[in-house]
Amino acid sequence: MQYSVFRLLKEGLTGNRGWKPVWREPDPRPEYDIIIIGGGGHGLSTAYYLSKVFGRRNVAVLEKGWLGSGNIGRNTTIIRSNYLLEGNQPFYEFSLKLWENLERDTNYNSMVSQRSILNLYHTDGQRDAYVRRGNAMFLSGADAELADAAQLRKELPYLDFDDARFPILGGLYQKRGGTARHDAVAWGYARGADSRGVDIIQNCEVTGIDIKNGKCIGVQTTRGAIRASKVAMCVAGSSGRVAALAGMRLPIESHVLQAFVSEGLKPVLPGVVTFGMGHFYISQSDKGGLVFGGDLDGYNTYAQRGNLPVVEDVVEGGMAIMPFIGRARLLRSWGGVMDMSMDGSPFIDKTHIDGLYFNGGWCYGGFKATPASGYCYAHLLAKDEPHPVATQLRLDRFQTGNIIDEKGAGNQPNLH
Amino acid sequence: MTREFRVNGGLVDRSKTLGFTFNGKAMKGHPGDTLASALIANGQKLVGRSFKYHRPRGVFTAGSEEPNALVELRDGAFTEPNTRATVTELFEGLSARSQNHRGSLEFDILSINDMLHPFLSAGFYYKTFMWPKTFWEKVYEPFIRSAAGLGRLSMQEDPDCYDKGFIHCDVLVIGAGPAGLVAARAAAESGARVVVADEDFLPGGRLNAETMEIDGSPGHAWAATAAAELASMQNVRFMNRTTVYGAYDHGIYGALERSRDHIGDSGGKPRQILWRIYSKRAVLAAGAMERPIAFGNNDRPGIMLAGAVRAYVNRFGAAPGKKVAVFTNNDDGWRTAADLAASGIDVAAVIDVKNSGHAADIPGARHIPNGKVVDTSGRKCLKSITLNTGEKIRVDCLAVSGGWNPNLHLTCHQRGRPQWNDELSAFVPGVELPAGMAVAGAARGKMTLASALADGNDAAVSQLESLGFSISAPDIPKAEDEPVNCTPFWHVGESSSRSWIDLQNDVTVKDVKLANSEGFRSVELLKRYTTLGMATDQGKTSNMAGLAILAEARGSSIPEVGTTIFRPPYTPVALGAFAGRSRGRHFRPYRLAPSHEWAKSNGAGFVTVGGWMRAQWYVQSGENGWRDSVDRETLATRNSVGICDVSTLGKIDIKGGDVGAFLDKVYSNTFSTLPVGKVRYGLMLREDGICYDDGTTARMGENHYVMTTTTANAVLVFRNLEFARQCLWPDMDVHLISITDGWAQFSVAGPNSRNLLKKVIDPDYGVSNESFPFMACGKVTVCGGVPARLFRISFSGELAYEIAVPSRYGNSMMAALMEAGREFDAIPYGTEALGVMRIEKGHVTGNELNGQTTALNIGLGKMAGVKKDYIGNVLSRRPVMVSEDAIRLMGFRPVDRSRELVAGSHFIAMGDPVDMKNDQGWMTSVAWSPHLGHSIGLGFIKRGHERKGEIVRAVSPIHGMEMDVEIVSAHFIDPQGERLRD
Amino acid sequence: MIINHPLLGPRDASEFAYLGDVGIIDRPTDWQADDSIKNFVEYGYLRDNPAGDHKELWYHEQGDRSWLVVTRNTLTHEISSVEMARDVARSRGRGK
Amino acid sequence: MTELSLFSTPPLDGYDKSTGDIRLYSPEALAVVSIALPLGSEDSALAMIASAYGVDLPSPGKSVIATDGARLVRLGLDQAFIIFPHSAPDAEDVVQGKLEDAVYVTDQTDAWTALAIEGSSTRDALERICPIDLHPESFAVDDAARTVMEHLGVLIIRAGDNDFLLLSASSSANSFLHALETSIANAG
Repeated sequence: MQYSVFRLLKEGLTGNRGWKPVWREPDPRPEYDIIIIGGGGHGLSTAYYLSKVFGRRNVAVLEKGWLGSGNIGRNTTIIRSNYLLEGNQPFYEFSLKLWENLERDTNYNSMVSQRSILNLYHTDGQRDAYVRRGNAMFLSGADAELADAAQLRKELPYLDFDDARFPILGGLYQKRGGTARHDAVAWGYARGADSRGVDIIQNCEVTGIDIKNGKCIGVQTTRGAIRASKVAMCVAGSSGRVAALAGMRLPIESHVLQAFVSEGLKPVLPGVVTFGMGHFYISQSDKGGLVFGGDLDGYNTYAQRGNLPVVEDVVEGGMAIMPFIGRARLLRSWGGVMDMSMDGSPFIDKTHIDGLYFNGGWCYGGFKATPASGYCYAHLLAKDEPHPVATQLRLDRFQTGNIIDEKGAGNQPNLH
Repeated sequence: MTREFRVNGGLVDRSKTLGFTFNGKAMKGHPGDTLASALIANGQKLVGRSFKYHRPRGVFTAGSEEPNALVELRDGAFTEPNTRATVTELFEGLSARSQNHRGSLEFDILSINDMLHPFLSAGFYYKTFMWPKTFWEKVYEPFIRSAAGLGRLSMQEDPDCYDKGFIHCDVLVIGAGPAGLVAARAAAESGARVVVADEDFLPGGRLNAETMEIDGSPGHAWAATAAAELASMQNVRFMNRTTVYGAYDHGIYGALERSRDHIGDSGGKPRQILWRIYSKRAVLAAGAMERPIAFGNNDRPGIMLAGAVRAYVNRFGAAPGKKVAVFTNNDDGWRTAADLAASGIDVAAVIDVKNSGHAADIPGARHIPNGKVVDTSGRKCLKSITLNTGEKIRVDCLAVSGGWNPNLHLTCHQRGRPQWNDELSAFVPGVELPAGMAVAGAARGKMTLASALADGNDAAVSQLESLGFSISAPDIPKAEDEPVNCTPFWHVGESSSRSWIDLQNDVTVKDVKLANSEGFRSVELLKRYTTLGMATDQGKTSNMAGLAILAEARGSSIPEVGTTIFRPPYTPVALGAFAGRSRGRHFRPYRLAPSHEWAKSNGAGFVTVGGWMRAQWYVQSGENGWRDSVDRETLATRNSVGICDVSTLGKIDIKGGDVGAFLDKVYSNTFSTLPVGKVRYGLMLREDGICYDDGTTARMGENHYVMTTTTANAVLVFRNLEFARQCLWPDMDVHLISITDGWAQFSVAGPNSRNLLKKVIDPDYGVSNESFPFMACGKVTVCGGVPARLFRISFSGELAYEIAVPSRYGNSMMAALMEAGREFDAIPYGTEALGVMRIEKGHVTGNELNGQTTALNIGLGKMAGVKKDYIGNVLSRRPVMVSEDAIRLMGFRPVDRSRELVAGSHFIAMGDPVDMKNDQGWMTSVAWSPHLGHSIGLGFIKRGHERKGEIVRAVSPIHGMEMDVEIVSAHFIDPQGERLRD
Repeated sequence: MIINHPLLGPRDASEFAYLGDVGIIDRPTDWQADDSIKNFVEYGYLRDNPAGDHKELWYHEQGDRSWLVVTRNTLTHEISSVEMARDVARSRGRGK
Repeated sequence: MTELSLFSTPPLDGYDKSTGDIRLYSPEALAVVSIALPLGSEDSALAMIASAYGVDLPSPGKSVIATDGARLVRLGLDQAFIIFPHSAPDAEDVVQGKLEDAVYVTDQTDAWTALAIEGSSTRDALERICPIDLHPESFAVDDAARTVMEHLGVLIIRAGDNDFLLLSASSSANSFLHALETSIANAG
């Protein structure tokens, strides 16, 4: 069913009785060409591009809960391509280009809003690092803009310029960055994949990965065994647990990242703003809530919840740059389990087991990567070749020394 | 003031009146009123507009679950949007405004949305606004955003202050209703340290809203006495106006005390205090919340929860209406009718979905069994209700009761799942509770007063026994077991017009059914698609009906559907409270260098380096701009002598029998062979082979080394050294202690540095080149006996020393050095000149040691030993890291010497296109060298060591700039280092 | 969270810094082995990440500067034991 | 040569302020010296301390007053502070002289700034910033704890019924003073 304003008017006039289910609820078939484990954003976009771009439709997505119940349903909705390193930046710029045409492509309004993202800097050293980064963005065909304090005073007069512990010296803009309606991204991809024949199977947890003489032949699930010639892991925060089913250890730790939303407010923030001297980023949703986050709690966990010290630290960072939010109220806080990799960068790769593929290690870059991650994973699954923008996202890079460490934090996942 | 909406009785103090305004209209109330009760008492039915359709709305509840009565409280910078009138304690001069309307509250232009509702069904926006591409940001979204949102922020800095604190106790009792008070009393009498927290300003919970009796006296009187007794006890901390908003790990609870919100002017004291309560055990006695029934146009002002109507009459002596009907599925609704009648309010009818007889006798009221309200009329105030029989009844208030839900939110904060209870047709706390928590009273489904009292006592007793306290015989107060029969009933199917579930987000029964038919069948998907329960009330009054209707539509049971999970905070908490004092200049502490005062009074400007404030440069009269000052400081130092406070570098005192061997493990080069009285530059790697930190380490004695770290990494290096000593080599005799703050250390640099120091260092210590050569160190005394440490090290490339005195002498030492240097025209220099000189000399700092570069990259590959085991050795030899193409640290100068280099520009070989494939490296640091008379830079470039003399392009597209630069040695001055040694 | 320090009793976790899996103690001793890179890569990059009990290193930075080995459930955050890391290191064969 | 002399100007020198019943002041000339017990020779070190100070070094988290009035604070298994009134910048030598080579000695006097707080409502002020449970039965007289207050590391010692000694880093002494003054004002 094609969505459009005309369809909306027609349904409106006929009591909204004609709307069809957005996706089927099929039972699993005994066999597929490709099984994708994980019905989150990346799994669904992988299925979407497999079916749409690479013509692979005998595909199942297995989701242990409801579709989109992973981090796609609990993030701060930021999209951007302001990375530094060759291993990352072209990939994220490819992703941003996919974002820019997502609604037309999926015929679903996921509210991609290029309202800009601004990274504030507070020291000359940070400025130099941002110049280097901004130039790297240009080199990969992305946009970047340097703003000094005077310009920011004009554009964001309500930031704390005069009484700050860490005065704002300027910032790095990416005007094409912004936000998207996270749940709708999952729904749009699911709808698109489903309409092309992909079976999206909810409440179907993978309990085993069947491996016969070094080759992966299928999975065991709470809804029975399913065979497939290719099995693709795509489970973000659960990567450690699922990979263990195949006896794999991963260069990944699971950490909780808390996120926060305030009560609804009339518009106060045009775009995304991040603080350079504390870990804090914020934007405002279309419903009016201030959506913000900061650091990881910092300890390994699979519990989707965090603790108070980080809540306080994040809000302190917020008040430090925008003291006008003091009388806004925190409405809700939640936690997502992040697949923090050892160098802060992701993996899209084959595993040492024939027919078993891995996509994970997204840290908290996962949401913005959703389109490119799915596209490149689909490319790998369809052609057994990495997509040109994902050639460095390999599992063996720690052995070769080709680490992709944007922050320079080293092999310490909770610092990335 | 008008009396027409006041009735007798209640707990407000009628001897005093308080003036306040609503939308500018002057009104009066009494101490003990909430803003909501005062508005009701003033006959103000219409108080706000809904989120989506801008429907007129009135007060719906009498508590923190209120979805409708949200106002902008106070004025100017004090404006507080989305404030619940139902929990806002009235104070003299309070001013409130309704929100979310364009035009006046009475005539809201955006109520046009209500006419368009057929086209605005659940999730409509996902199906349109997609063409043309640019219209989303430019047209659709701006409109949606301006229409959305509720209240306004002032956009000014919050003028109030906030504080935080820590409270420790044995037992935390959450809620001071009947169950909580009994539990607290039992705990207090056992001698335990007890904290009682209640969100209301009047303890007692529902007792204040009821006419029930305890031990023969009115419930509210019993509560007042019990609360007063508790508050008077040494071991009890009784906290009114305090909401426990979150249950965190290991018995830590977050609580917000609204310590000054009930006062017009906070008087400079914290407006609110964020408490972290560390409890060994907790009793959750948060009571229950009433839930509505959905029927046609059930959102009109005047339609309220039955318990709330009762509360306004019994507690506040305010009459929500003159002619009231009750619509209920349970016996509790009848009590509302009874209490209203007793207060002389005309009760027109009790419409009971049950077919049972009277639960109470209500004089003058009709009993309509099997009754249902299908529709209502009255746009800005309820005028009449229509029954399933078609009969219309004229009333100005309808009290609705759909039963009660236990207040179990905090039991879910650690992802515990509630359990369905058929008998109550409600969710009750599940088996997995936060560690140390017990639930008591209505919060656990003990819905009658007598059972709640007993349950409160039992919960306390079991908690106290688990802590080993002895309990005196329980005396449980006597009360009745009032009837609470309840027939599950969620919405009136016969209603043709819209029936509202989520009043704030405007979600209707139809929306839920549509979402289900479109495949959003999981309760989480339903919530996200329809926004049910996502408003400021987090669905406290709406989630239950939403679930029930989804279950009905799915043809499954409510427990099969399950429930969405409650997350902190229980009720919204001001962000200012979470930040507390950490705002503005006090966001983080300041660390001041020992000579800070001297620098301040001698023209220094300061720059933040980590937590430190460091002198950046010293302005002298006649200088225009920082470059003048920095050039002067640099030249004066190179030509004679300059002095810089370098105390901020990390200093670690290391003692023990195995320190030499230990340092060999943590440094890439060797220190065990360093002679006593000598200093050596050291480079530390991370285990992943990346450069981590550098500095000089001095051997002051056989078993005594003093290590310096960079200012930025001091804390992390110390942490890693402790790890190495405790976890990697636990049998090494090594002891660490930071002495960073203990010593004021000054760099004295330049050809005249020795001459200057001779005048400061006491004569019995020789500082000649022979007696104190390059890289020597030792203890000396200065200015007549003050102990000091002298190091002959140089960051500037000049003959230079660093001299350290106990930091108490730091400020005076700076003055003494300047005094001694007067004859040499000594100058103080700041971090900028320091930076210029280190770039001229090719020394690396944070811009080069950025966590991404190896010893090979920074040109110290040879220094880093390969013949010993040290942290980072093995992994630094991984193939890619030692490849031919590896970047190398080099110097750069513009081919056109008049141009200024830009840090952060990337290097591209001549003729190559400017793209990532051809990216060869980047410029890390640049400076204007007054010594050389042109701009110089350091940077990393592939195979740089083989490319000296080559011209490459330094491009900075972000500046729209590029220039040709020559690759040169990183040592711009004195490459042989002769100046250091003579 | 609260960590029950073996010497100092219960202390708020915000006094501590977190490192990770206790395996970080087991640094390969043979740095000259032919497969030393492989061994150090496994040591440096592959850590236990269980959904359940996890032995992990915490540093009492705002306290006595001791490193602790905490056994904590990563699903419930329940802490079942706390040991001095120095003792654990010795028990795992580390010395000079 | 010119006669140059140095003046001692430690942070908060001479600070003394009473608010309500709380007195906050900077005690005069307190020396702080750290001692570390050599690995393997802990027993002889402890014996030496006992004989030199007439008291046993207490267990971690406790302090004790020696016969000469010095306060011995056990911070960890192998580390303790000795705090005693002494103005000359040679406190390290004083302690070394008493303990000789039985322990490793490092002067900490200038690394810390001490503040003393007294008065019946000190706990009301301290609970705003101190995560440690200071209830008289939980934190006994002479108990000591290193913790963090307002982002600053602090060593807190209970010196009497309602008296506490607070040591924080000397470079941030002004920020810590601000934290305490604010706590006293807010609690009052």
